[in-house]
Amino acid sequence: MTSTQFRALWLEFHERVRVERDQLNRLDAAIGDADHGTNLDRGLQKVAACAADTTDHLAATCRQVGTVLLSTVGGASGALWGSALLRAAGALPDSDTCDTAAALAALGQGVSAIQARGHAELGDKTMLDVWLPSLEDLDRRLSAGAACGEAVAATAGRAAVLAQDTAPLQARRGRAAYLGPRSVGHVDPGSVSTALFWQALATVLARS
Amino acid sequence: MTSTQFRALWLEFHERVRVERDQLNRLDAAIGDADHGTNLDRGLQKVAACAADTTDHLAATCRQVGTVLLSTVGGASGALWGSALLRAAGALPDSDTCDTAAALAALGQGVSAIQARGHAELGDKTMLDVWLPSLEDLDRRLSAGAACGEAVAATAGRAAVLAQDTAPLQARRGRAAYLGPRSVGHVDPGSVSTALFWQALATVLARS
Amino acid sequence: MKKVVNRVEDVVDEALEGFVAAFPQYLRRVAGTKVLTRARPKAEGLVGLVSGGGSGHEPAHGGYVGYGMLDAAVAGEVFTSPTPDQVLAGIRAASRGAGVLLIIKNYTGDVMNFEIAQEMAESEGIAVQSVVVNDDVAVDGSLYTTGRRGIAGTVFVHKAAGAAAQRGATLDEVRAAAEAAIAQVRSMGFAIAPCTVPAAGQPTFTLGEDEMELGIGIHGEPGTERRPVAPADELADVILGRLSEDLGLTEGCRLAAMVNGMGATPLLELAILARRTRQWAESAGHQLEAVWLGEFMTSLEMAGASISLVRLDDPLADLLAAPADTPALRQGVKHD
Amino acid sequence: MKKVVNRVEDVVDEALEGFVAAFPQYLRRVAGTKVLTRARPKAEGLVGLVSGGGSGHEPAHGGYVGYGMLDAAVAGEVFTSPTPDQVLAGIRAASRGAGVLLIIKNYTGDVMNFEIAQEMAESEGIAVQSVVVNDDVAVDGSLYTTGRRGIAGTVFVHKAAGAAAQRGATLDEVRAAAEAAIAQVRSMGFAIAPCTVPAAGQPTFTLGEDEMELGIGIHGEPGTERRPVAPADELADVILGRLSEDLGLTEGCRLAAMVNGMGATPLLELAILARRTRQWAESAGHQLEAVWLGEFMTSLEMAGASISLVRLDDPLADLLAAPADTPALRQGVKHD
Ligand SMILES: Nc1ncnc2c1ncn2[C@@H]1O[C@H](COP(=O)(O)OP(=O)(O)O)[C@@H](O)[C@H]1O
Ligand SMILES: Nc1ncnc2c1ncn2[C@@H]1O[C@H](COP(=O)(O)OP(=O)(O)O)[C@@H](O)[C@H]1O
Ligand SMILES: [Mg+2]
Ligand SMILES: [Mg+2]
Ligand SMILES: [Mg+2]
Ligand SMILES: [Mg+2]
Repeated sequence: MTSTQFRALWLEFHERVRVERDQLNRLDAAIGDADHGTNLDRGLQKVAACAADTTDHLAATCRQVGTVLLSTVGGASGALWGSALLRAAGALPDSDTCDTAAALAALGQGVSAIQARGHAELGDKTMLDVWLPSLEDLDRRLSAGAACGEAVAATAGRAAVLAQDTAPLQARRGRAAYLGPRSVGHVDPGSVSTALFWQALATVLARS
Repeated sequence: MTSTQFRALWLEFHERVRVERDQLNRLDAAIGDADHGTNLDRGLQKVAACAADTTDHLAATCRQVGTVLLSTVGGASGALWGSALLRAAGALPDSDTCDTAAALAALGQGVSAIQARGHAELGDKTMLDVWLPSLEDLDRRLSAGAACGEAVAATAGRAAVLAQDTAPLQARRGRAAYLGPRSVGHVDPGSVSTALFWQALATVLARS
Repeated sequence: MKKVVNRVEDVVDEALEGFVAAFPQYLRRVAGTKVLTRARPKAEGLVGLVSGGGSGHEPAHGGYVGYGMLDAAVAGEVFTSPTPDQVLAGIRAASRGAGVLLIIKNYTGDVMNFEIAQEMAESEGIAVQSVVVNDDVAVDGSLYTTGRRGIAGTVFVHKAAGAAAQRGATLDEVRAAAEAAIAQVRSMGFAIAPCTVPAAGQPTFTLGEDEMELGIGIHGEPGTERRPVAPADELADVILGRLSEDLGLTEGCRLAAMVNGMGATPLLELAILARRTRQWAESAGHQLEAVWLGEFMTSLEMAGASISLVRLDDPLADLLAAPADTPALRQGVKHD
Repeated sequence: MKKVVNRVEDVVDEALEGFVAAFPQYLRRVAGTKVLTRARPKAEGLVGLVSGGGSGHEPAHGGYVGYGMLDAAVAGEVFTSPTPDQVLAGIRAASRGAGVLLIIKNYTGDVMNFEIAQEMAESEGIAVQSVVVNDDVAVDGSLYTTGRRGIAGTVFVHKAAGAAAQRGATLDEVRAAAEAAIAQVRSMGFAIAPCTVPAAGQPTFTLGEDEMELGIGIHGEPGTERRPVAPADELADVILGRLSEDLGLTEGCRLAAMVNGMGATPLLELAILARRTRQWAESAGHQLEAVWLGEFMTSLEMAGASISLVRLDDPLADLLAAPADTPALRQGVKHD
């Protein structure tokens, strides 16, 4: 991945969140507080604006994205995405490009940061229910020899399914947990936005 | 009029107000504060309850009705009806019965009290727009030799028309005055309840 | 209609009990009445202050009973002026031998019922004077023989007269302080959603999704004008312009303002009006010495607000800044 | 959606400006942030207190900044926890050299963002401790790993910790005072109508004409249970029963209560809940030493209320009764 692709990834992610903003809010209204779309959109708008005038290397750009998300998104998702990006930056090189292994390592580090900060586990009906299995899915495909772009595209498709699969779960972390059994039957908004991230990544990789 | 009839009059008036309560509130909602029906109903309910256990003469009963209305109706109509009844009591004898002239005089005194307390004039879109012309109407009929019961029945019919005739007026007294031109096109609630009083009087006189 | 009530007929009675239950250090109820009076009455020889009106305006009026403000508040049914016997009970409770001032909002019902009570109290030998508050500029007083309504600016009058009375002013002086405040206070309100009187069960009016009422009173009634909804700053500007014009403000006036919520409008939104009020004062070269921001005189759960301005001189500024200790208005906290 | 706002994106910013415009004697804004801090900072060497959370809960949290309560309040977007950089600015503003206590309501977002800020502040050499308020009994903490939410009872914690800090307690002592309050406070709320987040434009849920939500939080979210609307006394009884059971109250406890409006419920109706709360306390043989009645922590224009109980001992009763002088909570007025 190049730093240009990395920046494009955030523009693309923002675009998808912008389009799905009201839908993400609606999902959050059902089991949360109706702000997930607004939160991410606000933060990503700022990230997109910053990305436009930066030419930094990968690690610095990633750190900047993390800092911006941390200071503009707010809520649970802001702390989690921010922590993830700041941690991921540590796994990226101070250069304009990195190989698939480094990119994968950064992704893995980011997800560990989400786990460390939020203490959620698989099945708690949070974004981790997309992150953890989709990372595994990608790993499997790459190990099986798939090309990077194709593997990510396939994982992105899987992520969308995983997001929908959160519906039958009862939330045990985040705001939705307070609804107890009433959280069952609704899709987790943070999982849906995570799937949007995967799609954005797939789109950007497909372009080059 | 006998004191028994006088007491029956208030039971009958209460019954009519009770039935029209919500309608009176609705009329008051349009140009006032939606309480005229509730106010009168509350007061008349108390009057009816008191009337049940009293055997006083006319003047005392009328004074009691006035006191009860004054202390239970509230709002503009409470002060006006209360003042009217207290003044009317002064024109009634300390006996069980009075002739038509005395009854008419008491009615006239009551209406003067409404004018003195409220400073309204004909055409201001208040209950006086029923009281003043209907008193004149009754006077005319009696002078022309009509029997008391028939005259009151006819006046009661006229009062209902007079109440509806307040619709085109612009209010200059009471709460509706604050709406200025927007008060035009709505019937005055206090005029409608006054017409109900006339109908109650006609009903009671028709019974004997 | 959904309300947090038991039986609709008991709302006022139970709420009065509730105020005493919550504020026993401030309030007592005069037995058998709808009158709230001070738990610790002021000293003998001080002028008593009575106000009141229909219920549904909470914290008005019981919330202002206490040190430096009212001595008794008389509650009517919801939006219905109290009856003369109740006002009389309030006068009796407030009387400490130096006379009683009635602060009446200008509504036909209130004026007449308080007037009758005043006559009754005078016949009992209590010296009573009264003032009528008519701060609502939405109603052009010259057009209607009833004059203007009294709305939220009334609380400034309670405060000014209350401070004067607490300091030992005579009945004439307290009345003069109240009249001086009335002469300088103007208000105007708007609604974006109506309220429902419990006993009526229906909203007092209906508004389209893009409509609002400008020039409302405090009894759930429609305003003087229906218009499309507007941004907060525009609303504030319209109202402040009207108040300023009516007060005849020239540059460099000393002012206090009140941004008063009608019931359902979040403080978050009221604060936006307060912001604009200060911006307006600054750009007009006025000295805004105090802003009262909150719910002071409501219309049940109506959504909307009113803004009041009062032009200050030294005595009035001083009375408004004096300590007060009541359920709803407290100032002058002693720091260690 | 009808709101008294200008641009939806500017609501929080303009409201913060408005609070400072209305309460310049109490509040300053830390430039470039969403932090409100004391206009007259407490003396050097006293422990600083920081709280905050999403906006839309006004008067929380800026309304509690002042003498005897908070030193800084950090505002997020509506119902969205503030970001760590903002919390850090609040910590810096509140720091007077004796350390800073964070009072956090237990929501994943709040806890994480405050936690990150705490790490940042500590790396700057500021001693920071934090407490997490989890007073909401509607959520059975044992079932969910997140524990219970923090709701209106948090204001009791602000008050107790604020009084301790104002009196010169050390950071450990202030934290202990806050924890002692947290251990004794329980709350539960209900809604009869939802609210609308300005940026979302849609009500957070819809209710039938006869439905209500029991066990709501303060972010417009649905409750733990939907049920038919009930009379006020029945609602109070259900909630008080839950609070009492959860606190394990036996006869003759010393208590303070809060009846907190969610935004659109008239004080007239809240008073009816206060009445029942005192009746309940009396019939259960408890000593209800204080009732806080009003809007302390709201959910925009949601209609409904919460009731909180706090079990008192001498130290806690004393801290809750200590003077406070803030925009929204004042007690200890000096009488002449
Ligand atoms: N502890 C947690 N670990 C991982 N993800 C979480 C956790 N708590 C919440 N989330 C995610 O955050 C999403 C909600 O984000 P958002 O609505 O922006 O914040 P908030 O819940 O503070 O309003 C949830 O849908 C869920 O996917
Ligand atoms: N000054 C007045 N003189 C005569 N009648 C009046 C006056 N003011 C009001 N009214 C009558 O009182 C009626 C309103 O009564 P009500 O609704 O019970 O009291 P309020 O206006 O105080 O709510 C009006 O419809 C009108 O007929
Ligand atoms: Mg959310
Ligand atoms: Mg009326
Ligand atoms: Mg009325
Ligand atoms: Mg949120």
